[in-house]
Amino acid sequence: MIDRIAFGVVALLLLLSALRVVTSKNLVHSVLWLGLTLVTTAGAYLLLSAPFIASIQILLYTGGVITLMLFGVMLTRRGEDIAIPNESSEGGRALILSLATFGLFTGAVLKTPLPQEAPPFTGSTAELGREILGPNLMAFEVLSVLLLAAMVGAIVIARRRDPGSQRPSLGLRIEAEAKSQEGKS
Amino acid sequence: MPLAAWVILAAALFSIGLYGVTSRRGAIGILLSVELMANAVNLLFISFGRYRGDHLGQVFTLFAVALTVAEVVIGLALVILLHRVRRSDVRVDEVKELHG
Amino acid sequence: MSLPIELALVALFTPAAMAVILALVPPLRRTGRPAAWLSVLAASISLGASVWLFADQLGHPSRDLLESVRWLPHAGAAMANVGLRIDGISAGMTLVVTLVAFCVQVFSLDYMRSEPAADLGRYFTYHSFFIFSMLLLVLAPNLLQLFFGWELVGLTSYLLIGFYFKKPSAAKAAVKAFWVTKLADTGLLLALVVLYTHTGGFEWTSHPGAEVATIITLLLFVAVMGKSAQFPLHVWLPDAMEGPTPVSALLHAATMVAAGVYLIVRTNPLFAQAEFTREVMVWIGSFTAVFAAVIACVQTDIKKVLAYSTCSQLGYMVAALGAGSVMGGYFHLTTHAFFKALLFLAAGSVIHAVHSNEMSDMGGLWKRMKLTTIVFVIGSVSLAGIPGLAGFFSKDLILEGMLESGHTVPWLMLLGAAFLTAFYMGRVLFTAFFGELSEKAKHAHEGGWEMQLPLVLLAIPALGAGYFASRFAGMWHLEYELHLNLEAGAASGLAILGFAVAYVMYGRGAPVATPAILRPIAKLAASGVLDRFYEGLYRVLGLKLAGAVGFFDRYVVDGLMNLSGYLALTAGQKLRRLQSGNVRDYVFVVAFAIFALSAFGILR
Amino acid sequence: MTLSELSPLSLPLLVLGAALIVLLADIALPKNGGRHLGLFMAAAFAAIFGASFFLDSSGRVFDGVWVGGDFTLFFDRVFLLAGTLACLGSLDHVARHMPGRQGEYYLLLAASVLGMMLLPGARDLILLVVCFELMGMPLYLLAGWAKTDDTRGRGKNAAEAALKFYLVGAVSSVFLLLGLALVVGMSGTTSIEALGHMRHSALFDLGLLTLFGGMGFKIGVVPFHMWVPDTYEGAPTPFVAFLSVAPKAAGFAALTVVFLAGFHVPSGSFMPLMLLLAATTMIVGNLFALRQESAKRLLAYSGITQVGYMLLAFATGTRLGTAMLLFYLLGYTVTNIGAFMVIEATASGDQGEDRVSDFDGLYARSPALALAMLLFLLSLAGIPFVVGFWAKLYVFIAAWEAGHGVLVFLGAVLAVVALFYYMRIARAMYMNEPKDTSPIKTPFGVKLAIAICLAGVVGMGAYPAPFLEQAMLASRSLFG
Repeated sequence: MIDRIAFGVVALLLLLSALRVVTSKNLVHSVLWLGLTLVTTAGAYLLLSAPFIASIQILLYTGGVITLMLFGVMLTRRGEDIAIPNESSEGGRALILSLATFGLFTGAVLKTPLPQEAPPFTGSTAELGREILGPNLMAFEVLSVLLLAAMVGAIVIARRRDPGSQRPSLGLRIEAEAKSQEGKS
Repeated sequence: MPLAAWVILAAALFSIGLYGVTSRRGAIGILLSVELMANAVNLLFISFGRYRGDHLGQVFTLFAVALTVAEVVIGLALVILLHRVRRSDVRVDEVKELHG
Repeated sequence: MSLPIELALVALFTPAAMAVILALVPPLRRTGRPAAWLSVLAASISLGASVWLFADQLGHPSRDLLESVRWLPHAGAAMANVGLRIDGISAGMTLVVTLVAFCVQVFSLDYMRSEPAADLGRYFTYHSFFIFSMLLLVLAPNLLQLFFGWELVGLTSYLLIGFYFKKPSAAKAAVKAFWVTKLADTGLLLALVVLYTHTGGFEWTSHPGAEVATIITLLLFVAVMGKSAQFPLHVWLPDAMEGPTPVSALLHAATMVAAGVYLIVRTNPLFAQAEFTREVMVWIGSFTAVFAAVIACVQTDIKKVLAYSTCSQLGYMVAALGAGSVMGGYFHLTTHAFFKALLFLAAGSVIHAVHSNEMSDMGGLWKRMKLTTIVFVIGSVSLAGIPGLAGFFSKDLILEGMLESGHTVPWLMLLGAAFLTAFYMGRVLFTAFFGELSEKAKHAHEGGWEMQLPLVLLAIPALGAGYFASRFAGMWHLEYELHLNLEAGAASGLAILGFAVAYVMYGRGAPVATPAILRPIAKLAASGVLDRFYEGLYRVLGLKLAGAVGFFDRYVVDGLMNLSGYLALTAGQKLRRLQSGNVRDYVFVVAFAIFALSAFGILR
Repeated sequence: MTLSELSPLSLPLLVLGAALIVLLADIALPKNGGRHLGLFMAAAFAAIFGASFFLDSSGRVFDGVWVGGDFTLFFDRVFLLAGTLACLGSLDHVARHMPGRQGEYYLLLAASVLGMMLLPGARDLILLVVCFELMGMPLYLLAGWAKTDDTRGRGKNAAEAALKFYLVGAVSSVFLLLGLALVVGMSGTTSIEALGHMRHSALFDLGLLTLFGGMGFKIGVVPFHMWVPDTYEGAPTPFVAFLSVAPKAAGFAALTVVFLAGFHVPSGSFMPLMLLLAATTMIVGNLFALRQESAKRLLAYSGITQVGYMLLAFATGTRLGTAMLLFYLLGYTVTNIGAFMVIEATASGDQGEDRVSDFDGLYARSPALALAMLLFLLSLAGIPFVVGFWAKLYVFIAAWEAGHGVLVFLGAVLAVVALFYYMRIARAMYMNEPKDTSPIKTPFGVKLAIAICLAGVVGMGAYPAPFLEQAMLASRSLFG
């Protein structure tokens, strides 16, 4: 009974916060709502006897992603206003699609025989660690290369200017600006 | 607690994310929604793993989290890049110089 | 390697080498006339080798040589070979191709004299390349290599039709010819696929079973319809007349368009297994023969008349092959190559003299151009099937085969076409060569010796090739003897009648003496009875019918082809709006597609 | 574990080594040393390509998580070839347009190639998805690599191209993960070889199709193709040359491993869907290509059409069909990279705006480039004597044998339609007057890349046998 209540609370929180993420008018709010969703998911992981993943979720994922997102929001805003707009449009077709996807998913779930009760949990975090560095060692190594590449690339891309290039002189920039204006009109 | 409940919960989360992805105008808004979807997938991994009683779901989730974070980093870098060259908020439906 | 193989290699690769040299050494090509002469030299070497090869083959009529190398090993076994197959069929065709090509090249030396040097070099480069491509097709030992030659020939045709590519109509015609034949070539490609999957090879001697053979031959026939201009894929041929006239003589009359017919002859073992396909061929061939002949009757451009005439004669060949008369189809292919090339070159000579394609600008050329008139008359009479000339023998054979195989209606259609053939050729003769001297023709004169020599060279086989029919037949392992029976008489009679009608309608007031044979008709005509009768007949049948058929051809058949192209382009243009540039649409489509795929997969 | 046990991985490890050298050298070298890094990377790719003929790279490592063999080797060579050509073609472009970012450019390229090379050997879904992302993520970044303060606005378009690529890719990735979650969740194993014996259920099937959708993005199959033309148009041309072939090959490698070696789908019921997608892809690609004004977009749509043919080969699910798919990919690689390199040389950057009209009179300006482009176009169109013909013919034969006659017919007819837009470029090159008669200066690297591609297109067209045999071997090693 208690797990049902817990599930209900987690599910409610998850869905509500997720809905706010996609409907909130203020981008900063959206990010914060996403933070709540991720934290609640960690709670769900605890219910599913995955404490290690839950801690990873909070420490790395929630912390990392939310911080990054906030940085992104701040770096790309135009005005000084704190209320950064997060608009939606063409919600109609999006709603239909997501409802249809949900329906399809639910239909498939109902058609598939799934276990009613979870077996007693026996695993431990140590086992999990062995699993990661055992058969999945190679994937782990490849992942490290990926992270390295992503980091290097992201830094280069987000860097302010190409450091090797000369910034064009003011005159050239004005000319270019004028040209692009001409092109537009 | 039947597994189906968890799966349907994940499906609902995924669908909400999908709604966001297809309705948000801002690039960061879309990224947030993608995160929702990825989160739903992770929940799915963990639930399946729990009901089978092995670590597979958790292992997969760890990898998925790492991949998602890398993806977010790249995505934000690109958003910043586009913001710089366009000098505006990145509303994706206004970014359509390339078309046809 | 035996002598015939060596000869064939010489015939094949001399022009190829010349084309490569001219293509890769632009300074040489841009010299113009020296390049042209080099090309003619290559063609003459090729011709010499072919003559030798043919003579050698005549000495061993039943010889069937195959020399090939493995090319594409496939799972241990040879998937395909490249090589040469030399037998009576290919040796004969090699001679026809090289002879006509040689004549056309020599003719072009004078005809194209006024072209800029660089263009002249380009022109002869294409010509050398064409000989190679065509011989590659003719000498192919299997369908795959034949396909290569087929494609190359199509490419050369495109280049040569579009030779005056700065002229919009020529560029358009080249593109059209390219599309129509290319679309039809799909049939050949698919035939290759089917043949390979069912027999594990590209041999035309294989026996894949009646049903598969029907599929393969139908696909092959689609390709033939394109290349050999059978209804409704004939629309490109009249337009192809935009190319220089010698090109029309070589490609669009004598050799390339005959490649389709040659393909059927070559793959006859397959066609022999496919009764349905042959039935289709009989009907399409006969219909094309009549249809094109009707249109030819109302054309005013001399080259267009000849172009439709070519369609019509190709129809004869296809119908003959459908009726099982391989000898008839192939023999007509040979004789037609000679007299149609002759007609085109003679027409070229006239066009060169009066600077116009329109027959109304000609007239009375007999007084200015004796040689051209004589050879044109020879060609026309041979084409019409007047007894004694080459065309008579082959056409007679076709009509006989048609009747023997029990196709009475197609036989009647072909008879009708024979009448029309004589009529439209007579029409050309009487308007362009006899009659009043027109303004433009006043200063006409014969071309140089380069133009006259090929005319004479081609006139000889156009006159006499028929007498060698039995020898040729021996080379193709066939029997041939000439029957002079009622059917043959009917065709000849109709041919003479056709000329007579043409004379009555167009030959009046001709200052030349009326040929003796037509004198009674002329007298009758003078009475005015026939006059009115023919006038009425002509108004109703000639103008109205031919006009209607021409309308159908131009606007319905041709129009449908243009329309499909237009629709595709418009659709492409309209569809581009779907690619809005808005990445949210893209994401939506992706998500929707995955949803739809999943839904389809699960609910199925 | 000893080092010798890793010998099947020697080729990817060598690439990793080269990438690390580039990373370190980029830090150590003065800023203008970037060009040498490109040369080094090209040479390294070429050397590893050569080494692939001497090193024995067959065997299983990490308890069968990764399997080397003829199949892997075939793809590794394709990727190494593409990598070499991309580096060569990029040398000048990168040095000119983004001088301060050269080392990282080649590093990311190498990382992507590394991911691709590991992909065909992966027999574990976790490893597969990590490799898949290692291949994909550097590509997003490279697409936006243009100089951002370019006064002519090219940087703008590159950023847009990259963002679109990224957003569609990120969504696809999530779907890919969703598919994996369902498949792994229902089956309880990540071993691809073990998946074939799983009982199908609605959720499992849902996962399978979602997985296909997620991967379909990479190969640009309709309707997952919409990012393709926009990204190709905006991104740096030498990179697009790479992007247009290598990820497609890798995507097909992954699809083949998962769906043919893993799920044994041919016996399943997904083939009608694949065939439907193949037909749609061929038709849509063709129709959109007809009226394009940008040469890069035109080739983008033409590439989509080509994917349709590849998908047709894939959908046969047979050993022969897979072999033909591999051969098609190889031929497509040399052809398409070559074509894009010609665009880079003639109509890109300083030379023009990638318009089809920039090809006007190319024959007069540079006969060699015009001839090369003509041969590439003929190969794309499937005309005899160049490799594209064999590729199409063999795919048709395989598809006909598998009983997909209707699609073979469709494909053959559409190949003729495709000629229309290929001929547009050819006619512009040979028949139109050049607007600008100055001869074209082609950088050495681009020239070399074009020459290699040309040798491949003509060589494989004249004598395809050894390449076909390699493809057969590769296919056999996968199907056993």
